Amino acid sequence: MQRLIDRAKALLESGEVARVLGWRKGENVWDVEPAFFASPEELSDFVYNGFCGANLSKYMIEASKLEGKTLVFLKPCDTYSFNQLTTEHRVDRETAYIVGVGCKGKLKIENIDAKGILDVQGAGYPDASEILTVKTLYGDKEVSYKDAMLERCHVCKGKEHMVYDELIGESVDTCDGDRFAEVAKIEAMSPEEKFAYFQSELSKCIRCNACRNVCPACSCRKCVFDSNKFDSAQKANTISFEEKMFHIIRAFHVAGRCTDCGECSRVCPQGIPLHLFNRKFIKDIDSLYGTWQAGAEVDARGPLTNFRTDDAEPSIVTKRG
Amino acid sequence: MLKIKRSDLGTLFAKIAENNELYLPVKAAGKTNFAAWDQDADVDLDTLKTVKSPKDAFFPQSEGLYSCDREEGKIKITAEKLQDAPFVVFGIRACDVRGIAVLDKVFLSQPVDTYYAARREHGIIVSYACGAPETSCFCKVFGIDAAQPEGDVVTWMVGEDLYWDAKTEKGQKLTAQVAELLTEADAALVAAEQEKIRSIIEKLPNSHLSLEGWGAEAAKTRFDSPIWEQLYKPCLACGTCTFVCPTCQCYDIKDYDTGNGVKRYRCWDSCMYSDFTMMAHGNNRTSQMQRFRQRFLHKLAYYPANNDGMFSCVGCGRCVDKCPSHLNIVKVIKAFGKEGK
Amino acid sequence: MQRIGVFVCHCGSNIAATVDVKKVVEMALKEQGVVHAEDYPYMCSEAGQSRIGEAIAQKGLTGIVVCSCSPRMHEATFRKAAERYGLNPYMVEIANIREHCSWIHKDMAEATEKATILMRAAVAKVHLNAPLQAGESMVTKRALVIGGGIAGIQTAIDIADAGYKVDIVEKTPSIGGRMSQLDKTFPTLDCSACILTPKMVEAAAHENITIHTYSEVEKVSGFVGNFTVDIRKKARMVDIDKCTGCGVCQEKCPSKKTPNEFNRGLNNRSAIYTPFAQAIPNVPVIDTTACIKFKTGKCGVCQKVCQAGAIDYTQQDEIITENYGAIVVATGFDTIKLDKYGEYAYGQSKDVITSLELERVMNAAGPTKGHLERLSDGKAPKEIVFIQCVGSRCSDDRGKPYCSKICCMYTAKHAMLIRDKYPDTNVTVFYIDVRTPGKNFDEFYRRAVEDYGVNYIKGQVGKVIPQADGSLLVQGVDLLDQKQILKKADMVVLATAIEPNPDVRKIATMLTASIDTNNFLTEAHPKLRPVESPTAGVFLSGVRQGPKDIPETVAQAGAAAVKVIGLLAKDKLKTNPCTAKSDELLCNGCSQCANVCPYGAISYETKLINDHGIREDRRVAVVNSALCQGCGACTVTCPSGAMDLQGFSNRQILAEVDAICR
Amino acid sequence: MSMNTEFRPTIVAFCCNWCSYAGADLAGSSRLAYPADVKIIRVPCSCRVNPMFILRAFEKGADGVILCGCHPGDCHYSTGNYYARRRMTLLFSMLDYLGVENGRTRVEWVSAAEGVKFSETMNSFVEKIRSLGPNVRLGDLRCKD
Repeated sequence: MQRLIDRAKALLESGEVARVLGWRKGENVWDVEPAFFASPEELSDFVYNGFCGANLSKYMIEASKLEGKTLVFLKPCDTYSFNQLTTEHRVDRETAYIVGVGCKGKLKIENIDAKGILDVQGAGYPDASEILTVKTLYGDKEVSYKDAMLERCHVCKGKEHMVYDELIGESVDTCDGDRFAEVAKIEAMSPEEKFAYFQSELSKCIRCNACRNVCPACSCRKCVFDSNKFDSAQKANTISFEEKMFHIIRAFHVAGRCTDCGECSRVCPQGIPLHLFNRKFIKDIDSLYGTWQAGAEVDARGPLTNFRTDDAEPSIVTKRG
Repeated sequence: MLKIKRSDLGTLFAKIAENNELYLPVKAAGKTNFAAWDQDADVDLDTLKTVKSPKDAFFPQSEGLYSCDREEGKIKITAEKLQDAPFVVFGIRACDVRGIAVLDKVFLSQPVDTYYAARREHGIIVSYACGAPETSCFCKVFGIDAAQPEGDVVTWMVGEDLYWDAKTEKGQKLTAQVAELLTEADAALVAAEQEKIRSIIEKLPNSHLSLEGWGAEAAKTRFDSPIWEQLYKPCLACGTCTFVCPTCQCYDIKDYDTGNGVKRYRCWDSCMYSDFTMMAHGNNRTSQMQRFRQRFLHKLAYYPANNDGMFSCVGCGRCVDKCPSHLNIVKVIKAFGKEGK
Repeated sequence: MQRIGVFVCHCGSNIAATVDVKKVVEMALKEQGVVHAEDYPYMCSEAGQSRIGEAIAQKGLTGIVVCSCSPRMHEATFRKAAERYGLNPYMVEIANIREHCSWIHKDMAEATEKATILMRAAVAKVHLNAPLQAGESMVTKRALVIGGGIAGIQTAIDIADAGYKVDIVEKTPSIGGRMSQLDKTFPTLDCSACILTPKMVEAAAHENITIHTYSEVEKVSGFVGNFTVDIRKKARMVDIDKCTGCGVCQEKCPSKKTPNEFNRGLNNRSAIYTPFAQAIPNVPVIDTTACIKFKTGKCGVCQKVCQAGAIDYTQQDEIITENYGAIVVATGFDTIKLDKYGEYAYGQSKDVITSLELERVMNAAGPTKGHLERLSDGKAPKEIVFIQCVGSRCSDDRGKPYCSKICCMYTAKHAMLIRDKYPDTNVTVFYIDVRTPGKNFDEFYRRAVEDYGVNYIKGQVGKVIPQADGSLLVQGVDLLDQKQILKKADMVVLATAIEPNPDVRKIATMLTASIDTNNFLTEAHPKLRPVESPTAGVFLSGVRQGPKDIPETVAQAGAAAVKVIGLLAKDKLKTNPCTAKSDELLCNGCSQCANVCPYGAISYETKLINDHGIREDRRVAVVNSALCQGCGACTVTCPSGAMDLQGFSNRQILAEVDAICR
Repeated sequence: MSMNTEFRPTIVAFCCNWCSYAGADLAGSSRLAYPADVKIIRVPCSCRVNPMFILRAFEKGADGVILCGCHPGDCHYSTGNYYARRRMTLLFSMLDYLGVENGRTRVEWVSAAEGVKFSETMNSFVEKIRSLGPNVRLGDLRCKD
């Protein structure tokens, strides 16, 4: 972490960058927040630890409009989002100085099943330990780092940065799951089971739009669900159809653009596994149109703005059963 | 003081439901929220905080107001039926009970919101003391005692018994309906439990947050502070904080075209949204900083200014837990505290 | 709020016999905004149309719904009628209650109910219609033909004859193209040069034609009627005005080791060269990669020997910019590379050649002065094997999936010519199928077999093995006799597949003309608009569009010319107003819409936008309404709904959906 | 054959102007009957159909939605139906994933010359929807009273 701060200080002091986009210490080890640092002094609040799950790419949309370069710290998975935003002209590569940071898997405080947590020891970077010691109001507890990780880290795309100016820090492979296992499990259900499953998950939705607003692919200046263009403006659900409509359309709009960064599921206050929508499209795209990873390269033409003359017919959905 | 065995709660709920609609914390798809009780409901009294506050019971996220239908070339307006049957909300925590008091000041003052008033009139609050407060709790800051909530009936879980204490006439009526299931109990055990709760609350990291400088005057002294510009930056402009908040009360009124007519409904709105208070000429708050500031000054300055110094934050800590960017009112209060302004 | 009039047509009894038109009128009057409804026996008649006029005048209608036959039939009629009576033509919608209702349903109640719903959907749509104005754009009366082969030459001559200026841009030093490399043409066996050269001369001499040889299109912008094109005129190093074409420089040039492209590399040429004797212009160019003067600075022989003083080593590439109303792409073809076909020993043996190389061998101006001889030892071949479909009709990725179309015929031609000139030389042809559709084509092929004794074997060749004695062992199968064939040959000729010139992608991208999986340019419609590209103002001529022979090429060249003339004959173009339009306030500038636009109609601008008080520079999509054809692909790609299609807007279609489902 | 003679479904058919709408016209002029449950909306091209339109139809009470366009390779705009094909494949797959009966949506390529195919397609689609019964999983209850 000190290396990150030192490098950021050096670049700020040399004037090469005008500001630093990173993470700021919170009240506790887990409530770190994305933050801009304008001076070397402010960097004393900089933090990089296991709770820095937030993908900073989307903040670069606004940062790209500012004078001077912004130093942005991106984890390997965040770089896909950055590339996708570059492809869509939403961020300007020239205005970013990208420091690729190592990643040993990111934690979700909710996954640490303990009451009254005061501190989580062992979540630091680069010295993340395999066992976290959780200090709580009601006594100490040990939790394995892996068990406390975000879902996305178990199916990590790999620890290689797709875009960077320099790299700092080591990464550890955290992938120990099949990315499409959950989707395949649902696909194997009967229509009734599928419907019941999604109905129960989506009925929790409070339409807070956290999933949309955190999503680097949902970068619309004005979402169709906030505009009158389709008579589709919706603020809150009145019945379950609207949640379904919202989540289907949202997933469709990001299909082929979603990098599977997992931010939607990370931020959902109701713990809805929103990534299951996006990953369903990714799985379909991979199997029907060839493996595709949004953001792997800049200016690649996404699968929904492309075609082959011998693409599968929509009836494949019925045939697949 | 009365009590009932924890294992008999199912019977109690069934008994309550005989005469009342019953809402209580129910776990579904892994999360606990207030929901209507039925035999199959997975009642969860252990989770301290439901994701959404129980304000839904009195001020639903969406509710119909009236509908307009075309009939023989004329428009027929049918108002939505007001709540006219008793209902019980069981298991509301002390902070959330205070949250309802905050809403009362808004919706029950003139002009009275009839939809809300009808629900308040028919709703019975059974509050539930907090056995194990969480790190994010800071209700003490607002003078709330998690060990002794307000409410029509107050309950405590001590060991394997639920203690029951009716406080109001409504509460006594409800108690009478279920009296056969309750037995007399020793209040001393409750007092001991309260001591335990209060001692934990003393140890909570945010229990001694200073509110100095907040209140009506903050609207003037802190409106133009440069701190806002620093604070708001991580805000995603989602509505999570407002929708989990027990006191946020802003709503939008919308029409739904059914094809045969229009159903007018209202739904929660969030001051975090870019189209909040959007008018024909545009928006009076054009930046996220302004919207962000609005939310906190409303809780900590405007509301107290209009309500005898009462804050419209109750320290439930839901926003502390749920903000995707880990922004929250505690950080805001502390940021100004640090500056000593 | 619209004031809508609904007109229900009886269509004699076509509609009225099944649909209760009075009931539809009655239901229409209950619809919001409908202030007038009536039925009439024939709405399309003069009298019917005047009913619309009357209602517009008396009731102040702002929108019209005609419940009648298909809009494909009479939408234009009713739009014109509305315009005649002072209403914007795009305020008219048709409810198709004949083809989609009365003609397919028998039950009157059911048909009437459906007709009512279709009427409602049209009324709901009209509520959201907005007056649209067809735009106008000027037409630059000059055409560009890219490619100076027979296709390009013919197109240019036809356009020029109609009185319009045409420029030909040809990449090589001379016009003439592939046809100039051919010896004889099928099925008449007349000399290729003899029929091509007059065309070349005609084009060069035509007052309306300007020829830019040794030039390439660098950049294209604009749209139908208004293209702006940058042309790079490569430095020839020879002053085209001074040169007399005497040829002395080429004789004296000491650098003579460059493979001669015109002869397919079968012999060499000098560094200063004209590709062939009849070249137009007959002005050489200096190949600076081969020229000693350019490589070492020492030489300058050509300059010394040039009496006219035409050699100018200081020439630079020049970019000229011209405006055109129409562009014809006629960039032709080449044979495919054979590096994936090692089994035929092409490249291993000099005596395995492609058919196009054979053309040069047999041509009097070719490397062997027209004598059929082996390139390895100069001996006359006694056994020649032709292998058909080399890279054509190929199922793997070594070759092309399509039939190159011309090979069967030119092979018959070659076989016949060889047998005619060298009767003691045996000719064997291995083929998959012999395809000879075309006037006098099959007769021609049969003459080769019957009169000239060419030995056709149905079967494929597996391998050609060069032997130590210099001969070639051909291993093949005879499918009809079900036997293996081992044949010793002195020469093997490969009927190599043809493909569009490899610069295809560059040009297609510049023109935003789409290309298919085989790199042929796509037609606007494969059957009904075969010489037009989907990009308005871009036309196709020759093999660039698909494999074809000379007569077909010339016919298509003429057809393309007619389309160009039809376009240039107009002073102004009316543009379809049902085009896409982007809402600047909602646009993200993400470029996804441009990816799916088949017409290249969407570009991006950075603009100062005032979004409800927020002023900032934003990259936003701009639709060129002259290019947009209104398909709507962009509207669905746009996640924010910024892109919408006028006349078929999101809200209009949703209103129809709502009306049908309610 | 029909299992549910009482049930009259609402079916929305989006037809591209150049092929399928003309195919429907031909079905009409050839007097090739199909049930009146089918209501056609004309769009310039199959690529104009937004998934939102389809969900909206279901929301407002449609029981089936079918999209007809030119055969792949024959699109009037050359490539529109290729994009539509990908979009609809993914959308239909998603609806299937959410437990919506996958027979409720269909894409069929119908040329201007295929009046018979148009009529047969509509007959079979209506039959399918009738066998599935009313759409309850994707409708908005507010529209049903």
